[in-house]
Amino acid sequence: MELSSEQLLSLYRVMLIIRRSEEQLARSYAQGLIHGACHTYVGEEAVATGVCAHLRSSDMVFSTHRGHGHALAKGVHPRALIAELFGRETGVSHGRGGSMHLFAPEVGMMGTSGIVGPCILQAAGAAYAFKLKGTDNVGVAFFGDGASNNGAFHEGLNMAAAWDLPAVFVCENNLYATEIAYASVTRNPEVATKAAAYGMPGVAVDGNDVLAVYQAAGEAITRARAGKGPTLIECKTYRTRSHAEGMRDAGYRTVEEIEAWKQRDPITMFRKKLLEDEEAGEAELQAIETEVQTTVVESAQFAQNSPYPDGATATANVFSESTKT
Amino acid sequence: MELSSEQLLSLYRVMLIIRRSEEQLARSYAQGLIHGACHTYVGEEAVATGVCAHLRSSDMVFSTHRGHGHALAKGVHPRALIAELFGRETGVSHGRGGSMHLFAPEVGMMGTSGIVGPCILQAAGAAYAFKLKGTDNVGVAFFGDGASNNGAFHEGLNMAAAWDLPAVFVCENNLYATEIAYASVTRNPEVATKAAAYGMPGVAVDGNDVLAVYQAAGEAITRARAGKGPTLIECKTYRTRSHAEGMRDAGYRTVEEIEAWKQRDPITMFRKKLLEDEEAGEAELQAIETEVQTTVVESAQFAQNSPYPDGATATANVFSESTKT
Amino acid sequence: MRELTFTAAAREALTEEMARDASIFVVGEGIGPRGGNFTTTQGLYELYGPMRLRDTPISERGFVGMCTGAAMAGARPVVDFMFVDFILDAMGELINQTAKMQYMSSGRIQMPIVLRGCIGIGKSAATHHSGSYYSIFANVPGLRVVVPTTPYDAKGLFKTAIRSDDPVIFLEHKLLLNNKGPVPEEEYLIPFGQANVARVGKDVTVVALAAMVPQALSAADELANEGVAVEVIDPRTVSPLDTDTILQSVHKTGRLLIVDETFMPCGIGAEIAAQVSDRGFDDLDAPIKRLNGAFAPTPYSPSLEAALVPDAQSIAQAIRDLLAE
Amino acid sequence: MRELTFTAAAREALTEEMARDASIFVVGEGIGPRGGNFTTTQGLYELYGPMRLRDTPISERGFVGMCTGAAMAGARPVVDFMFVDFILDAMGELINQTAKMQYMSSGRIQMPIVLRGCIGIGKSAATHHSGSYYSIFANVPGLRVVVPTTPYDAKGLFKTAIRSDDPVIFLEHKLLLNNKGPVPEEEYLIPFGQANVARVGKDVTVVALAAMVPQALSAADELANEGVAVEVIDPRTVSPLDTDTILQSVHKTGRLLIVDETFMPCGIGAEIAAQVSDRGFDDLDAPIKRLNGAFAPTPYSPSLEAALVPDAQSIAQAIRDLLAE
Ligand SMILES: Cc1ncc(C[n+]2csc(CCOP(=O)(O)OP(=O)(O)O)c2C)c(N)n1
Ligand SMILES: Cc1ncc(C[n+]2csc(CCOP(=O)(O)OP(=O)(O)O)c2C)c(N)n1
Ligand SMILES: [Mg+2]
Ligand SMILES: [Mg+2]
Repeated sequence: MELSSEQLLSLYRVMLIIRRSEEQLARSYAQGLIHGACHTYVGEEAVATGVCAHLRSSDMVFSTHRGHGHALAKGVHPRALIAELFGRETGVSHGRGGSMHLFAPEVGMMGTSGIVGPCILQAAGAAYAFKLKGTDNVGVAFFGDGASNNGAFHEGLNMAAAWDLPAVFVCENNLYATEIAYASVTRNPEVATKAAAYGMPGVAVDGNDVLAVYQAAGEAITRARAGKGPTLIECKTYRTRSHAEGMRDAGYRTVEEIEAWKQRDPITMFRKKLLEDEEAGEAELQAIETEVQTTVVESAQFAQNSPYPDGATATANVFSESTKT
Repeated sequence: MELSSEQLLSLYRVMLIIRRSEEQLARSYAQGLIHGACHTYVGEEAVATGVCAHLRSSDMVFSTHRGHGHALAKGVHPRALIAELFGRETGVSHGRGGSMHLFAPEVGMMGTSGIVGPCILQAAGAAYAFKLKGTDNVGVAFFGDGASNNGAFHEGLNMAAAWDLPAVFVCENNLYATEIAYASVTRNPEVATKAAAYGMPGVAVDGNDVLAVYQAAGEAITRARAGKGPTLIECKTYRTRSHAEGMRDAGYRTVEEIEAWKQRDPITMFRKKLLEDEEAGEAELQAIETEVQTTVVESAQFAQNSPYPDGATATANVFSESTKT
Repeated sequence: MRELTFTAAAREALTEEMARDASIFVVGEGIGPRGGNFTTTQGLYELYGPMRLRDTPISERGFVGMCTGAAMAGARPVVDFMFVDFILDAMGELINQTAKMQYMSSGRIQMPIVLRGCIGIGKSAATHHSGSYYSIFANVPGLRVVVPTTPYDAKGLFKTAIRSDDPVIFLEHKLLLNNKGPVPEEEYLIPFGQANVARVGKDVTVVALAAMVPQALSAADELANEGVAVEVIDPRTVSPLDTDTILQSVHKTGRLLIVDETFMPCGIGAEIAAQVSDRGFDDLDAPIKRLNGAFAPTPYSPSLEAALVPDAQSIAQAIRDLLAE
Repeated sequence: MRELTFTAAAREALTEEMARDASIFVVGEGIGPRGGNFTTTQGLYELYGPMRLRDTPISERGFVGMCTGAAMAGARPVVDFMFVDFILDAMGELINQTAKMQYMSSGRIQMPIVLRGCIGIGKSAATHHSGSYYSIFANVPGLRVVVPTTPYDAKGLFKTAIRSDDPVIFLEHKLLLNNKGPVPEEEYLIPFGQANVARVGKDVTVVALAAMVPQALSAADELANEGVAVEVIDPRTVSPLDTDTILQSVHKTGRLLIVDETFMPCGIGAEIAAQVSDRGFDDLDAPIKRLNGAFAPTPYSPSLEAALVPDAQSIAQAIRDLLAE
């Protein structure tokens, strides 16, 4: 798939939005502005960016505990993300969710989950609904290597394949589940190969190369929209920060390993490529960087100036308005 | 593995014990002597027989709703099986369980389950305990093709392989789960190939050939005892009776298909082979057949003459004696 | 008025609603061509085909999660568990996803899903096919829990369930399925949270659910001969629970017995007793009594099964004891 | 006496028991070299290695089923869930297998397994990391359910749990983990089913659990200034439940308030109220009152979270209202 300079720069901008927002959240966490957990996506930006670039707001994304990047790439404004982690009414989930419960159905961001696994099933289910209605939308699940050992992976992929559902399963294999090495909890650490058990195509790509992800996602999504069924995409990537803010960086993994992956930073590599291929000039890129930086700083300001939700609303929406008794 | 005539005749005898017991249960069901469900093993006798021939009573078998054959092959007397389905105190589970809850830990029959899936996990767990204690025992799970689509299969096989547990997973692929064709609920109907997802060896054998099953099981069990880890064995077989007594035979499957499989009856085929290879003479086999028939008829008599459990004992053993308060 | 069985009445509701709304689909094991293990979907596959009557693999967790996603995408799934016991493998999806989705999305996502299954002790179904679990579901915010007793209630409540935008657990007792009763031809819906006064009386209030209602009614007949007028109340839905009707009755009778086949600790009987011991305290002339099935798994043998469950005799005795207080 | 935190006290119990009994092993995510997300196993991996401190994949259902099998084979597993919310994916194994195994095997198999996890609302953990579920576990025959409040109770009850031959759910409230309290050097065990009278008083009985106990005690301090003597009872185990101690207190005070952070419908507060409204009816001078957390999922934002849960102020007010009855 050929990309225009405009499209290429948009990919760069989205990755940068994610990176700067995460860095902002890390700082805010250190300042005590974030009340709960905070799992950053630093180092994995190319995955959400390359996949979501293909999606319409009527396509649905289902994500997991490390979901900031997915929300931003799907169209959530950093303002709404940061305000949510600050626990404010202006947050994307109105302060109900925090880092692990990000909901923006208006842009097709159908939620992140504090529980590992369900997003796989829900993406298959949305795909089922699309097929039932006869639309050409797709359901996309983002999840980690750790989720691939969970029964939800097995049951979800098997049903999606059996019924040719328009779903794409994106596994972000960052080698660890919290501090557990993937290779220590499965004898077959090649996630993509597990698709064979379901008669589903499985592809592995460099998750730090946004164009490789874009390419693989494009093929899978085209296939899904055409009614040809689901695909499993394994994106080999790495989180260069700790599992969650406040946790240790190394110990379960070597400093050398972290450094080696930092050398393959998806944003730095892509920036270099844009310049080499003369898709953009230094000035152009710097303009984007400044704009993004400003957006994120203003977003943090906005979040901090936003009110906390009214305690009286704490029990709203347990049941549907239509059936409130 | 070379088998003595004695061993071969023992295999024949065990298959026959299962067949005659099941036929007796089918008759008893029609007579209204069985109070609950009754899933027979007719047509699949070679699987339980070929596998359990390798097991000691200190090895543990975990089974599923279609478990009569596993119980008998592991050493439960037909008397105790039939009495259980008749709901009598002399039953293998003292009338607590019926067809789907057969417990005889004294011979390593650790239970059948009315829920599909758990036996896979429990066999892995017993294997974990054996490894912890340093014995060379094995945990064996019998389950159907339907169970292979369940999350328990995925999580159980993955952990067993990751930790080199001495477990053997025996999938009885009889092509249907109740009336659902396996090929209609998975895009990859070759169960054995699913082992690759876990880096575990997977072998497919003719489940109607008791010697083929014996061979494959022998290799897997030897491997497990030697600490080399688990194996998945897919036994391609067929139940020639309905899913459960009282249900329809065909409709979801053709009469021709059933007939074709009846032509490959594991007991008839093995009997023929025994005569051809001159491992036994007609008289010898008839002697076994008469003895088995007598045993089963006497067992049914015993069961019918046995008392029902005392209602006052209905709440015994909810908690352990050691902690009764 | 014409008479239908409980199952036929519920099936008629499903049939009418599927004709009304093309976004309704059913999933389950054997609900397609087979028409459901309990004939819950008989004849519907022929009308609506596989996309709307989807036979599933044995992946209970998987298809609950899938249907949750489908509901998020605007479909209206009906999950047919056959036996509700099988829902336990899906509790994580049900409690953390399905039930919480409306709250987590601050009302932007609705969850119109019906989860139905057969409950109850009887017919030697044994412990893996005799569960009810409605008291557990009643402890989960976001769920509606329906336990109909008559064919009339089954149809009217099923229609309300399927039109509800909240997740509804619809529970059908195995001993009621073939009971016949009057069902109007013309459409009607029964709102949730409205108990049915099954029999009017002034001396003592008996609250009973599902299969205990007919038992309580025959106990009431027996007591009538002794000159005691028993009022029998069937809550019909345990969440929401119609405590007002119960309180009004206790205001009149001053005496309350709650009969529940399921386990006592933290059961629906406890909730009713707690509500009345608070809001109805001044109306009580005697201690509140509960009569429950034994706190034990369900045994297979008829002699043991019968010993566990309240019946007309034990209910009548409990009423006499309460009147003697 | 020396003081330990709740977590250190429970860890000391585990450490002592693992030294005593080589058949004890622990499974969980990060309980190996990491020493547990809540330091529940800190230092033990160095002593006992991977077979006895097994880091698992994210397969909650799988390892609960596996540990059930291991217990059947004579091992004594401890399942460390980190957050108990994750047990929901294993409810099928827990309820239908683990809890029923002793009954199904008519006492021939024991089930010495401890399932532990962090519970409770607090620290903006949000709705997937704030569950407690002890009222649901209390409705399941075959389970013991332990909810300690003090470090002293945590150690003494953990020792009883690990030596029990019944399955025990051991629940540790996140707001108590770092509380310090006196713990004797010498060994002691606290039997199940013995409530702790945390404060003696004659005017009103308050039953509270876990994090509500300190809140109830400070409410009692407040009321003391108003001349009201509040008796505070901590059941410590909800199954078995020590109703006698509660009844004795109500016999003295005539007034009962049950404070429970978790959901009201069919909760442990309902069970206590039902027991007292039956066996303590004549002792009651006022309606039985319950004060529960709101019937809603747990929101993230501190302003919403605080609005859901009872605290010293709301408890004090509830006591005043009860005294005014
Ligand atoms: C069912 C469940 N079990 C355990 C956890 C605790 N937990 C949170 S994140 C995590 C690791 C997830 O690893 P992976 O899926 O690889 O995603 P990553 O964090 O590496 O992006 C675990 C175990 C959880 N949230 N849900
Ligand atoms: C978790 C669960 N879901 C559904 C059922 C109902 N059920 C009983 S047997 C069966 C089919 C099992 O098929 P398979 O595993 O292939 O074994 P087979 O009966 O063919 O031997 C089903 C769906 C069950 N017992 N447990
Ligand atoms: Mg990972
Ligand atoms: Mg089968």
